[in-house]
Amino acid sequence: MNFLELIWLIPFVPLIGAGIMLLFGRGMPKQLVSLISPGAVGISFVLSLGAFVQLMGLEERRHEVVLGPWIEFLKADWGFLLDPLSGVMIMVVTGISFLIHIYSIGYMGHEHGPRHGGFYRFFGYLNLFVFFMLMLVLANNYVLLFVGWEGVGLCSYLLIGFYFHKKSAGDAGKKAFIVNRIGDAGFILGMFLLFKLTGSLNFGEVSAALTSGNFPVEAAGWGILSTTALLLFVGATGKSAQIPLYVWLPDAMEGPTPVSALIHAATMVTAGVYMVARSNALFALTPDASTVVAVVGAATAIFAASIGLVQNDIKRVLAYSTVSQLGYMFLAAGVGAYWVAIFHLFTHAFFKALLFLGSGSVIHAMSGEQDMRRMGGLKDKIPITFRVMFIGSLAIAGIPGLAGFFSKDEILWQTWSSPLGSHLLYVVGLATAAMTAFYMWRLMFMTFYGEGRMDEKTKHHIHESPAVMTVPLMILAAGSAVGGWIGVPKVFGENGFFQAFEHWLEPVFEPAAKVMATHGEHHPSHAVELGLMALSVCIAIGGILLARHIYLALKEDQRPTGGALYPVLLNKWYVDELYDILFINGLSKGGGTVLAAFDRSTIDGAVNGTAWTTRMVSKISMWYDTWIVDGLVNLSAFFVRAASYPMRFLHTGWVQSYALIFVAGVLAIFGFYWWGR
Amino acid sequence: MSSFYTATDHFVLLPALLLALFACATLLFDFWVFPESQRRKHLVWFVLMGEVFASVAYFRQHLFLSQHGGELQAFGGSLVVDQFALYFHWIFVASTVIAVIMSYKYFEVRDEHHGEYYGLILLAQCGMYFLASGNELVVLFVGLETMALTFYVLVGLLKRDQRSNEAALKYFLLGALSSGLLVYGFSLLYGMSGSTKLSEIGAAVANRDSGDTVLFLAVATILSGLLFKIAAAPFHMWAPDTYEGAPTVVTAYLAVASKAASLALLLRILLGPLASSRDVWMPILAGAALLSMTIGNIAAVTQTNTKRLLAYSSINHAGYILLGVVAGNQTGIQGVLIYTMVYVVMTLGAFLVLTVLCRDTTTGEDINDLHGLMRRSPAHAIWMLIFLLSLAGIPPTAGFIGKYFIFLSLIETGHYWLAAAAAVYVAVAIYYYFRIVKSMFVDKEETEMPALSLSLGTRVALAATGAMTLGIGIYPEPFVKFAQQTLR
Amino acid sequence: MLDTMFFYMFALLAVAGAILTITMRSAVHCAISLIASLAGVAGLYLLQKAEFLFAVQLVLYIGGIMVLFLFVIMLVNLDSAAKERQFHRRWAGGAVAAVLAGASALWLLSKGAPSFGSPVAQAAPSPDGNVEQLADLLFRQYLVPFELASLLLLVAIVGSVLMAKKRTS
Amino acid sequence: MLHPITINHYLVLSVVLLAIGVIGMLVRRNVVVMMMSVELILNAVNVNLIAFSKHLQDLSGQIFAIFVVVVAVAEAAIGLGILIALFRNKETVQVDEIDLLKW
Amino acid sequence: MGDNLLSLILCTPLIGVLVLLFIPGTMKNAIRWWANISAVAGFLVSLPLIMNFDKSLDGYQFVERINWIPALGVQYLIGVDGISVLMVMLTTFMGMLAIFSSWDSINDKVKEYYAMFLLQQVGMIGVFISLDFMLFYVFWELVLVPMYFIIGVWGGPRKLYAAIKFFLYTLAGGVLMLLGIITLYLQHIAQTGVATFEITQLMNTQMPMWMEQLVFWSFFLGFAIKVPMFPFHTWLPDAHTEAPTAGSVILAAVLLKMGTYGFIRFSLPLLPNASADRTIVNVLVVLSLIGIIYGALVSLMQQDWKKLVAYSSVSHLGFCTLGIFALNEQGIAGSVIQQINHGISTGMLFLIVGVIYERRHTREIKEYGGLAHVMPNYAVVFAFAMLSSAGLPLLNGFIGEFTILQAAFQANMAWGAFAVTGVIFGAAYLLWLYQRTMLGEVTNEKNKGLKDLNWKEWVVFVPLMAWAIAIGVYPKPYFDILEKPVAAIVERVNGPKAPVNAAVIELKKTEAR
Repeated sequence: MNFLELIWLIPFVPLIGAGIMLLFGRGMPKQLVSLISPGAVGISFVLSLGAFVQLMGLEERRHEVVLGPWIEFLKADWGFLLDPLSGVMIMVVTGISFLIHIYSIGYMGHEHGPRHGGFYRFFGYLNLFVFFMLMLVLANNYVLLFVGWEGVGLCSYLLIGFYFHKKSAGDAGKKAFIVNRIGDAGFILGMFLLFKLTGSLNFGEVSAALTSGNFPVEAAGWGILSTTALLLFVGATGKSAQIPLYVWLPDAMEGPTPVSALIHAATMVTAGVYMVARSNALFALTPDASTVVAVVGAATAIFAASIGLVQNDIKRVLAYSTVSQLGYMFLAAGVGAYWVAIFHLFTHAFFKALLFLGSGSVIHAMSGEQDMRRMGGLKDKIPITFRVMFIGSLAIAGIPGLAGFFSKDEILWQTWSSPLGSHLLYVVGLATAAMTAFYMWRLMFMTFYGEGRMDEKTKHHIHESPAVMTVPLMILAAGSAVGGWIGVPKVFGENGFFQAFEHWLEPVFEPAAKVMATHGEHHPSHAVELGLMALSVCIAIGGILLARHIYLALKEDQRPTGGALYPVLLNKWYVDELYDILFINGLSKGGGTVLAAFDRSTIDGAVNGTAWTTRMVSKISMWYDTWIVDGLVNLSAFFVRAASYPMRFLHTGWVQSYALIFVAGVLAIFGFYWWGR
Repeated sequence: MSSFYTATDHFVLLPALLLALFACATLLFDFWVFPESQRRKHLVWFVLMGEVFASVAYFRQHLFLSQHGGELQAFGGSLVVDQFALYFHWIFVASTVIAVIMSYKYFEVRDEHHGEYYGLILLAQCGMYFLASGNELVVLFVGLETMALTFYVLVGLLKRDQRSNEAALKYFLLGALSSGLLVYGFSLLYGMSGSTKLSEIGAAVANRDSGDTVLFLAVATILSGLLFKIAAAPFHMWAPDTYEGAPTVVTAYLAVASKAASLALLLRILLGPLASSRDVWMPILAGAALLSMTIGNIAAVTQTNTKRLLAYSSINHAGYILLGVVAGNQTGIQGVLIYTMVYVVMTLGAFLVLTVLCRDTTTGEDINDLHGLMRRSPAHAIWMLIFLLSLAGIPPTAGFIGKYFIFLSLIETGHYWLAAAAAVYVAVAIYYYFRIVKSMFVDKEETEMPALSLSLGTRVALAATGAMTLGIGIYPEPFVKFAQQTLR
Repeated sequence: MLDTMFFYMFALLAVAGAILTITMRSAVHCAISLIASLAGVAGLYLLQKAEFLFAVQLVLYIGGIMVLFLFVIMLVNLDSAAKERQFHRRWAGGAVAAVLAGASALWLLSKGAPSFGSPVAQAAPSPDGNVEQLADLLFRQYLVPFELASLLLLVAIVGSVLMAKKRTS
Repeated sequence: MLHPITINHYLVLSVVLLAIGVIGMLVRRNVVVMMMSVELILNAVNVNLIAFSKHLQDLSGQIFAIFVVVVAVAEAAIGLGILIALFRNKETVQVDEIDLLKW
Repeated sequence: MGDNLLSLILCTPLIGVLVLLFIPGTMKNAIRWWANISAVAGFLVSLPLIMNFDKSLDGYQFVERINWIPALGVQYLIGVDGISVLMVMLTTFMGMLAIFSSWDSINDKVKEYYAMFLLQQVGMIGVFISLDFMLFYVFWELVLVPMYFIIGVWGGPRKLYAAIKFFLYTLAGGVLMLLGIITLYLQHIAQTGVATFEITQLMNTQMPMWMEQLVFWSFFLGFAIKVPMFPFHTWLPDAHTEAPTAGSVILAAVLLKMGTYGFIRFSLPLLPNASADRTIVNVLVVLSLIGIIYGALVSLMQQDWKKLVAYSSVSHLGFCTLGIFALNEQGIAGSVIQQINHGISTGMLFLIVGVIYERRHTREIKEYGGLAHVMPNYAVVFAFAMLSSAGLPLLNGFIGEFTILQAAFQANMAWGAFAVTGVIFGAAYLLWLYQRTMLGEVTNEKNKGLKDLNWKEWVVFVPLMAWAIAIGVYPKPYFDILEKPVAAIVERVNGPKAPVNAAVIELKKTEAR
């Protein structure tokens, strides 16, 4: 069986699943749904595995399947590309998805949507998501990638708003979609510019054109390439929740937990990273743009981590953690270490999915409670969950031997040593690592250790999740534990297997590597590398210990408040408020009268400040439309009507006035004579 | 001047003779020949017979002209029959026939009987005959007065109706003033040339330079008289009052026939003797046309009396017609001719519907009387819609063809701004025409009104005008050809 | 010279009569003034060798129309009508407009007067006037308007009877 | 003072009569007097015509004048008829009281 | 039949009307049946057109020529090229669905309603197949009257205002356009001595630039009002809001396309120099951009469901005109495709409003909320339409919008950049609408018992959804059929050489391949 020729089936099988679910799922029993939907993803996974294995056997490690033309003039075909990068991605996507589908059978089995039968709908959406995600990673051109790109956004919207009876869910979904669209606008423009530059949007052709030597490295100053790269990056910031477009992701936690795990942690949000990696030929040519990527990544990482320090909602901690980790990935990509970015993506997928699903299990056990302040002491009551979460937390904290350690440490090292990197960024990364360790373990301690703080009724209900949920957790835990060993730092010696990941991806990042090579190699000493590694391990352990000290040893009233910073962090650096102040209150004080017209209730409905500026502008536009544009039309109509009366009233009924006008007419003709000559 | 009354003279004058004869006969028969009970019906048939005879005479002239070409002069050049005159004669015949058919039912409803009415209508047509065929100032003047005097009487025909009296008086007073000025202008023309024949006047006028003040005075006075007759602003003031007060059938006849005849006169004079002083009258006409369209359209916007509304509409159409004269080239004149024919047909049609509406309970004059017409009598509503669309100039109705030629000629001669103004006013016009449409199709009548029943004659007339309106619009070729041939 | 004197005399009569016509309060007085004016014009006709017209003016106008006018005045005249203001309130506007128009016409005529040229040399006036020539012209060249005038008069008769008669039923 | 009378004198006289007639039309309230003003106007025309006729030694002016007189007669007859019809209904000959038809 | 196919397509609805007139007004169901049969027949006879259309040929096909008014040079000259064939199909198809959708909603004056609708079909088809300018104009104006009645008689509370506004606006534009047509015609006569309105002949007319621009603006007024472009758009919300559902659908789906079609068929080929003039292009593009953004912004603020959709039309048609005046092949092709897309998506959106309006008789957004609970299928269809309208990839909207954006970007990067914001706003107003109406709890008691879609409504929606997906997934046939005519237009406007882009990227070395 030639799996390589069948790669187009990988996305389409879940699509069929989605179709069956959404069209006929309503009448199906749950068992059938649980069979078809995960089954479809399972088939995808098998196909992916087969293709992946066959790809390994190929000389060139690249295989394209073109089904037919789509938008011809953009050279955007129904084309699918399997190369090492997409190979990794499909494995991650189908694998994690499959596990999460299984998990969801248990998780959603207890939950009903707002109307009976939400179960099938959930799986339909989830399958649809997998379809789009696979389209995204398997596309052989930017436009088809964009299909997936938008499609996953849609599914994200649908799934965030799955509990659509909740207003907050609807709001969050809309916010996600619109913020993503802002990014997409940049992405679209980036694509156009790329097309303009290279005459194609096919990955291979673009890459070939960029590396053909016709395009010089834009080392000094901004050029068209940098603009292109940055526009694409704007798209990535939207999808991957980077500053300033990260605001949607924390709110996205309104969705069911498996969704958070799958879409908002493991797969969709990494699309931006994937896309930047896919465009490495471009980014490599634009060091300044790459620096922007790195800086934004680093900033997002520390910023989100700092917020994560104080959140009390278990899923929100993980959400900010995700934002932070994505920042890491961009940091890596920005310094030119694309494979590391993908590597972190890979490991992160395991442990973040694990953590989210674990938290889901916790929430499940807690009858839906998400506030960590009402948890505690769950260690013994839900042991399996606790154990897998424990592994995940260690992994993300960067404890050596676990997946997170290898990838994160490689990022920090590359940041330090890459010609594009800088020591300042390294420091930021390190600080983030410390915070990560702290907040993750804060979460662990608040949840699983100490006294139970929940009410009696909830306490009574606490139970371990069924096997259908715990088994995927365990598989993921295993992945989190050992997944990093295929990317062991070279300082520990070079061995085919231990550097498998880097070598595997080499052909994809060859264009970037070529350019990077021109910067000149410099080899910092192994000693430095080992020293830094030790430093980061210490820092991670320090973070864990600090968390233990504060949240386990100290009583609640003894805990440091964090001073003035605490409320700042708790309120997410007041970004949402800042938007509010900037765009709403400022204006309301300035133009109070205009704002007075605003309906308070609709202000509440505003999702954030940007939307509000827009709405303000649109209100003005509407006012303008009603009173000025249409007003002019009506005004002229009014004038015609108004002029009609005097003309009618000329007819006074009095015949001599008519005669007078007659004579006046004659006079006017005479007048014309004088005027005319 | 060798012979007193030649065969040619007879041939040319015959239609007028026939008309006069039938007119006199009608007047006489009204007294004693026809039995009282069926008098009206017989009179109508008799008048129609007269029209048939006249038509035969016209047709013979037509045949003669198409065989021999050129024109026929009679009475030493006092009368002339050419295609131009014949064109208008046909219009007069058609409008008279329809007016007579309309009248039958109308006067029955208004409970007025005047046998004189039919005679007078024929006499008016006689006057028109001389307006279109006259080639000499005295003939034209006396013809004009014959027609005008007849109309004064016709307007005042509903003697018990104060409004009718008043309309007649107003029309009379203003008409007298205007014809006074007109004939004053004629006297100046005579003074300049020493002749009353248009051709000789033309020669004399051509010898004068365009800045000549006497010529200007003559043109100004003549134009004010003529513009009055075709109800162009600022000499239009009589029209709404007269249209409103007159019996609806007379209004219709006045709106079409009188206007067409006066237009024939206007064209005869402006394109004949005064052709060389085009620079003098063209701007005046342009101004009058613009003013007419403005006043006609804008004043109509808030008008609620349908007859007044149609009066404003006719002022507006006078403006469009004048634009064709302003353009003045072949296309323009052709446009004027086509427009006139179209105007006659569609205005008669519209008035026909209004006449039908006139019942014991309602005068049919207020726009509200049309409420729910679509439900009461769909056929009428649809015919009216077609007439209104045509009045507004929407294709594929006849009105569009008329406007098209006007636009064509204006652009051809470079009068872009006039064309644009004329175009914009089409939209304004739609506004008030569609108030009628709205009234017919959308509004519901407040009180139950009886369904309309129709006499055969009205049906035929309605069908004829409607068919013409649509026919000219959809297949204008023969009509355009006809107009072109007229000018050759 | 005599002509000149007569001209001014008749002209004065015509103009004065005209002015009185439009200013006298009573309609009867107006009618009488109009007769004077028409008589003045008739005199001018005589001066201009239009004897036939002179006769027509006297007989038709003064004898015919004015009687008609007076008749109507008597018919419709209420004493109240005579007591009313003879001018309407806004008479000044009308007068100014008409005067302006007249002045403009005068100005135009005066500018263009030379264009009428000098009078054509006078043929020797026939002793019995020109009525014969006139008749010849009227029945030959102006036969059509002559016949037409009969129609006009028919209209006038029928029309005025129609208008003026009382409704019988 | 007694210069010869030319055509111009007649023309001026004619205009003056015309103007007076028009003024009469415009200012008098009595319809009958307005009709008299019409007669004045037509007379002005006749003055013109006769003067031209003399000036040009052409008789057609006189013919024209005759027809003008005829028309004046007819007009007066019709006008007075209309007036009587109106008067029967309205009992007034004051023109500014006749304003049923307006707007 | 093959020779007179176009006439047959044109006449089928007309025959329908004529027969309809003989059915007594009281037999409502018979009238409905007959009207639907006529509409379906209208669609069926148009099928051979697209099947037999040879897209590899230049020029017009199925041409029929009869001298109509030789005195004026007017001919009954009809034919189609790739652009018009798509428009004809859109018309017959949407007309069929719109007529079917009125089955239950129109109970008053049924006969008149269907007669008007079918008459309007005739006018619209005529507009798209006329190759004689005067014939075109006649059909152009002919469309106004039925639409006036459809809005004015069967419309909402302010129907008369809306109807007359629609009529006046478009008529004024049309008449001014007529002046332009006449100018062109006269110039042609002056140069060749041939009096004709045949557009292929008129193309040979040379005019001085000022005159060409004058004519362009006169055409512009006619077409831009119809489209409608930004400052002329205010008739649209009123007309759409007040019209009955099917009226709105046909108005949005077909009638507005007459304007854009006019630009493509007449303005560009007949006035190539003026159309390529920088000032004119800039003005038109700026107006389009304003329309895109402004329409979207105003949509955001609407409290009336239907008005929101109406304003979104302004935004979408801004894309269409933008594509046209990008003056390159993708732009025009994209514009045509977007026109079809807009017909499908906005048509669906109006039908959706109609469905709920029929049940609740209000269009106030705040009256609704949480409808997804009571009408799940309806919610799904709405979501689909919304996504199609917002330009989600794999649905139709994306293809058009994306192509246009690319073309605009190709012509001038700034244009593309501004236009892209429309994509964001597009998502914003639609999602917000969706949220306000479909999501959340059912707050209004009156909404609790609403029935979900019935089979008649499904019958209307399903073909539209299928078509939307078909275009989104496989747009190649559309691009193919448009290729020849669009290339001809672009060549005419830009000259035979490759189009010179406004912004050529300056590269230090050789240009990119």
